[in-house]
Amino acid sequence: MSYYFGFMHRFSSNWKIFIQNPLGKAGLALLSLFALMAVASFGLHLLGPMYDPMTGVDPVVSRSVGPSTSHWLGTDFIGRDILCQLLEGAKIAFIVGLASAFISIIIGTVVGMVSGYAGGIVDILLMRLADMVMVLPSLVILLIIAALFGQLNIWMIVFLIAILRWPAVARVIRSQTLSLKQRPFIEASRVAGASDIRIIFKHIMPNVLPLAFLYMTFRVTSAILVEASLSFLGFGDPGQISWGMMLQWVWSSGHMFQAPYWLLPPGICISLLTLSFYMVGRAMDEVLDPRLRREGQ
Amino acid sequence: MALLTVDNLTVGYDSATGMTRAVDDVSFTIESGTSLGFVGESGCGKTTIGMALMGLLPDNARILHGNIILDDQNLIKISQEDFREIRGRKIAMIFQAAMNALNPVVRVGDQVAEMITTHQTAVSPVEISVKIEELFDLVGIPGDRINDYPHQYSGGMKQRAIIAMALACNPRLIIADEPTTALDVVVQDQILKEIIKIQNLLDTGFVFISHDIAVVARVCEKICVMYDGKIVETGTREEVFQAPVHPYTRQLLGSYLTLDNCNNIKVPYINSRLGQKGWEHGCALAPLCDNPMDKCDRLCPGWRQLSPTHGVRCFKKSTI
Amino acid sequence: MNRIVFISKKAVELFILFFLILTVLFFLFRLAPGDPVTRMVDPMLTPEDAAHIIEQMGLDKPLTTQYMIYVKNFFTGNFGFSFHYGEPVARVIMARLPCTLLLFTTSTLLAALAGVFLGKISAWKKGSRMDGVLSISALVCHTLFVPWFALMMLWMLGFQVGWFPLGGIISPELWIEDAPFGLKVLDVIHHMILPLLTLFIIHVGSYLLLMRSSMLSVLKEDYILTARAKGLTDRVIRNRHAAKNAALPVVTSVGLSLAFSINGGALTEQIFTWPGIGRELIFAVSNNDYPLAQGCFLLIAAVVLSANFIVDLLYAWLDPRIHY
Amino acid sequence: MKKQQNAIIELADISKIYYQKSQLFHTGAGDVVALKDINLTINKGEIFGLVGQSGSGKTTAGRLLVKLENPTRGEIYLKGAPVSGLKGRELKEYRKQVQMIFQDPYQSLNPHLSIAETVMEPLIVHGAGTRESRRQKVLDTLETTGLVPATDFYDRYPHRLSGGQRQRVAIARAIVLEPEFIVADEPSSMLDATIAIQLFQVLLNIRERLGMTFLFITHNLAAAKYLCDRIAVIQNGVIVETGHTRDVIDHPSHPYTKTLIASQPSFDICPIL
Repeated sequence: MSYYFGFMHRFSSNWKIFIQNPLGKAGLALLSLFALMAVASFGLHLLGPMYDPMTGVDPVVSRSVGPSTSHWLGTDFIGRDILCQLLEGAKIAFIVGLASAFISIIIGTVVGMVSGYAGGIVDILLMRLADMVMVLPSLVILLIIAALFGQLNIWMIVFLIAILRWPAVARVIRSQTLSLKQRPFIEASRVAGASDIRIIFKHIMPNVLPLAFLYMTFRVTSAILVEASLSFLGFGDPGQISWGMMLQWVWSSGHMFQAPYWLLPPGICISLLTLSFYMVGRAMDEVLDPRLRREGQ
Repeated sequence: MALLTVDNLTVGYDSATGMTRAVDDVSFTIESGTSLGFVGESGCGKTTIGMALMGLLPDNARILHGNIILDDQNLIKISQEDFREIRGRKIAMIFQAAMNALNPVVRVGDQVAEMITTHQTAVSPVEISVKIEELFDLVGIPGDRINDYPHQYSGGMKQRAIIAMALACNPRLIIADEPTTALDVVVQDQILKEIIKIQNLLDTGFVFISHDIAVVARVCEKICVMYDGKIVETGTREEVFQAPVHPYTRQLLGSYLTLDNCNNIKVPYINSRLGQKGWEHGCALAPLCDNPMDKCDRLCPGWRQLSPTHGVRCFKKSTI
Repeated sequence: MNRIVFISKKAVELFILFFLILTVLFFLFRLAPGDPVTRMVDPMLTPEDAAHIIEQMGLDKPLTTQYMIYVKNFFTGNFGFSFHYGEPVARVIMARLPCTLLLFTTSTLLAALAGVFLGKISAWKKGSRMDGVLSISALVCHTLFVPWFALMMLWMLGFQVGWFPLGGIISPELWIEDAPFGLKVLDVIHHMILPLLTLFIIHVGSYLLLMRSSMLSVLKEDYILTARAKGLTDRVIRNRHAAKNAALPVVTSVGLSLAFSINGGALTEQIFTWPGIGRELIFAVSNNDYPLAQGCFLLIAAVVLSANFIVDLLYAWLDPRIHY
Repeated sequence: MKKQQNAIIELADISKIYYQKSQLFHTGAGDVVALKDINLTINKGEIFGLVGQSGSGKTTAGRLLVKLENPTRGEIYLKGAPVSGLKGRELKEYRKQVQMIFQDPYQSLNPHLSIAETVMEPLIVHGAGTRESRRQKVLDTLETTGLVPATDFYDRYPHRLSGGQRQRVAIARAIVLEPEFIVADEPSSMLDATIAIQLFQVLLNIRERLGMTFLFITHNLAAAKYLCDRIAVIQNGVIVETGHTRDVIDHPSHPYTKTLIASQPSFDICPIL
């Protein structure tokens, strides 16, 4: 219980520094905007079947036209509303980014703590594995898997990205754990008779969690980008509209030089959303104890 | 004319709670060929004085007040570029070797040579290598170690190399900030002997900064005792060590363990309060004083000169 | 002696890693739903040709034998036949490799040099307006969505302004005609500028950010204070004492960020129809040309691993403190 | 001085070698011999000083005693019982009796735990007492180490404390289980002289009140003289001289001890102090 208070105490004082940081403020503002978009996508069915991002075709248009009063951002090549697709895409981006980052952070943190604390052969094996996975280009792997196993659904994609993206986290957490392990307060706890499990979860975890959260923001960014690239190349989940897929439609239907109203919004959204997560991460990075960062490298 | 005169130097740090004074109204002078020691516990502002003299205060620190006059030149008033010219050439600094004070990827000899090439443009490479050999010989590093990297040196040798670097341009003033801290007693003893030898050899002014009064006692003729940014007592070595007036000086001396005094150590009053009191409301040392007066909690004691060289910041008249 | 031990250790590590990747790929191809034979043998072949390939790859033999043949084939450079081209995969990808290496190494080197230089300036002037502009632009570059950005470049500089061709590596008329060599080179450069610029802008940001943070932590080191106390000029402190040390960690991260760069490289090749390995891989995957996909993938893995090896060697050579 | 001649800790022929790793062929060239054939006996109730420079192996000796590391050769006895093979329950039981105070008070407290949690951890780990009794025990222990009033410190976090106060918290954590034997590894080397002397006073008080035995590891001969009943001088992993503190310092026999004594800082103090 008092651990909780300690955490909150630190959290609130860090929050004050964080919110003074212009990067953090701008990033948070942008993030809230995208979150609003994602929430708004749940209300699309209220507008009627014509505004369904996947199946809703405007019978009057049935082709790509520019912005109008009934379609604020215009329509795509079969007459679907671009704004609705954009809102739906925000939802998918958040799901993909957060879910996959969360999984890779959990894997990375556990592997990093175990590897660093256990040392020896466990450490060597886990870190060699991490090295191997780390140098693999995730998009290329996903392409090969998509080729072999056919269309991947969105949860499969989330899971695969997470599986390919934990090593960087594990490395940072491991080096942090290694330096913590040498700290006398861990040794003091061992001398006091504490078990390894207690030391890992009571002493090491609270000290590495801030770093794990920091890395989560970066993982969100890379997950969103990889999913969007995959969709752009036509290997995304065909049942879900994502921003990458919107770009794929612009490109493959040959509208990229004719329909800037269609080309611009999804690209800007992807870039801005990843930018805002990144800005939040950078701001957190500056708030966290600088010593944490140094040892993390 | 003194080599260095510091008048009413006040340095403040910007912090979350406003401006805090690390050095508060400090004045002293140094003649050529003499040495002055600053002694005090961690956080008393002694390192800040050294950095102010070097013009190397961190970005969040500012000189609020005062003058630093070296050879008729007021260092507070000169430009950054002029100050850079002075650093290394007229004022050199000996850092603590336990710090990462040498660049790990540059050979030690090159790091010393750099000092010379920066300040003396008309020297040939041969002259430089001769000069470096002389310097390394002076501080006692074997000549075949000149081209090693710092990680190949022991702690004592790094300290010697740093001293060699400081001497490279024959500076007028050398500031030594905890030069022997973190060295073993035996090595510390060797380094101190080296420094005393150099003091006798050269006509340089020394400013010595240390938390260890025994070190200061060995190398300095004049001593300033500091507490929380202010000098509380200053005098010659004999005055401060033989006839200390300020209760804090007496406490520092009385609690310092040597092999000879283990039986008559005075244990200072244990103060378990959180944080320091500061000088705004009375004497900062009142909570630590074994016999404070009533006014100590209300008024900040002024400076009293007991002799031309001996001064103290305390209300108490008697020495006992 | 130590250096040789270190290098051979790294080389052995590299070899084992590559072997693992090779093995995993083998099992992925056999485990995937569907008949492995149809995946490795072009459905358009005559039965006799098909039987020959099945024989050659041992597809009718037990898994262990297949694996042995697979490994042997790999080391003798036999990657099978591409369905689409009807040519040996090795010949197809070897024709693509120079294009990729040309684009990729040029953009990586340029971006690394510029990024390190700008990162150094940015960290040195921390808090200034220039630092603000540089680091915000670096952030934007780093988080740009590659295909979209490439499309924008194509649309604006290729389509709207018409300064650059819309794709390919060389104009067809120059390729066919026996044009003078110099003209060919100029034409390739003309074709390369857009993809190069795209990759450069995407990568320069991350190198800038890396160098900046590395430099900032070096500037807090005590030996920088020593250098200032020596009265060295700002330029000497910045270049000789800070930047040299700060660039070391950047070197390592070049290797680690290669995976990231390859994703971007493949997408860029795809959009600018640059005839490289990445584009070939995407093409192979889209057209179910499995032998070609496998070949491209293994080549990319080999490139990534050897680049990491080079980075390790470089680091060992640069840092005198390294323990072999 | 009253001396009970019953040994509490014995080191018999202890050696510790750190083998050079990451070599293709083991040549033994890079191996570091931290301790070589150490024999020591520490008696109940005494403060035993282990004096040496950095790198002499004195810290390694302390770490072996609290079983943070294991000796390469030799055996340690606690009250006559060998401790080398202890595992699980027995090791936990051993840790109840042997505790340690670390050198750096800025590193030895977990910044995420309050003072109460830090000091209480040994009690929780060993399942000692009830919730209420533990709280009382922690408060009492904090008072013993001079952190008064203890309630002021109970819920604080280490970052608000000075070095001396942190080190007292570390002492409280070491003595809260009332162990028989405490290894104090240079507890004062990071502290100012006036604070250090107060800390020594705390250690002396604890010995007085709780009858604990200490191994005091230090590089400072004067501090050893002030605190210790007996000392051993260690150089490069070998004990060169051992005996009653006064005998060793007043009549050193080994040349290294003489050098050490000659290099000790000293100054003429005013007669009135």
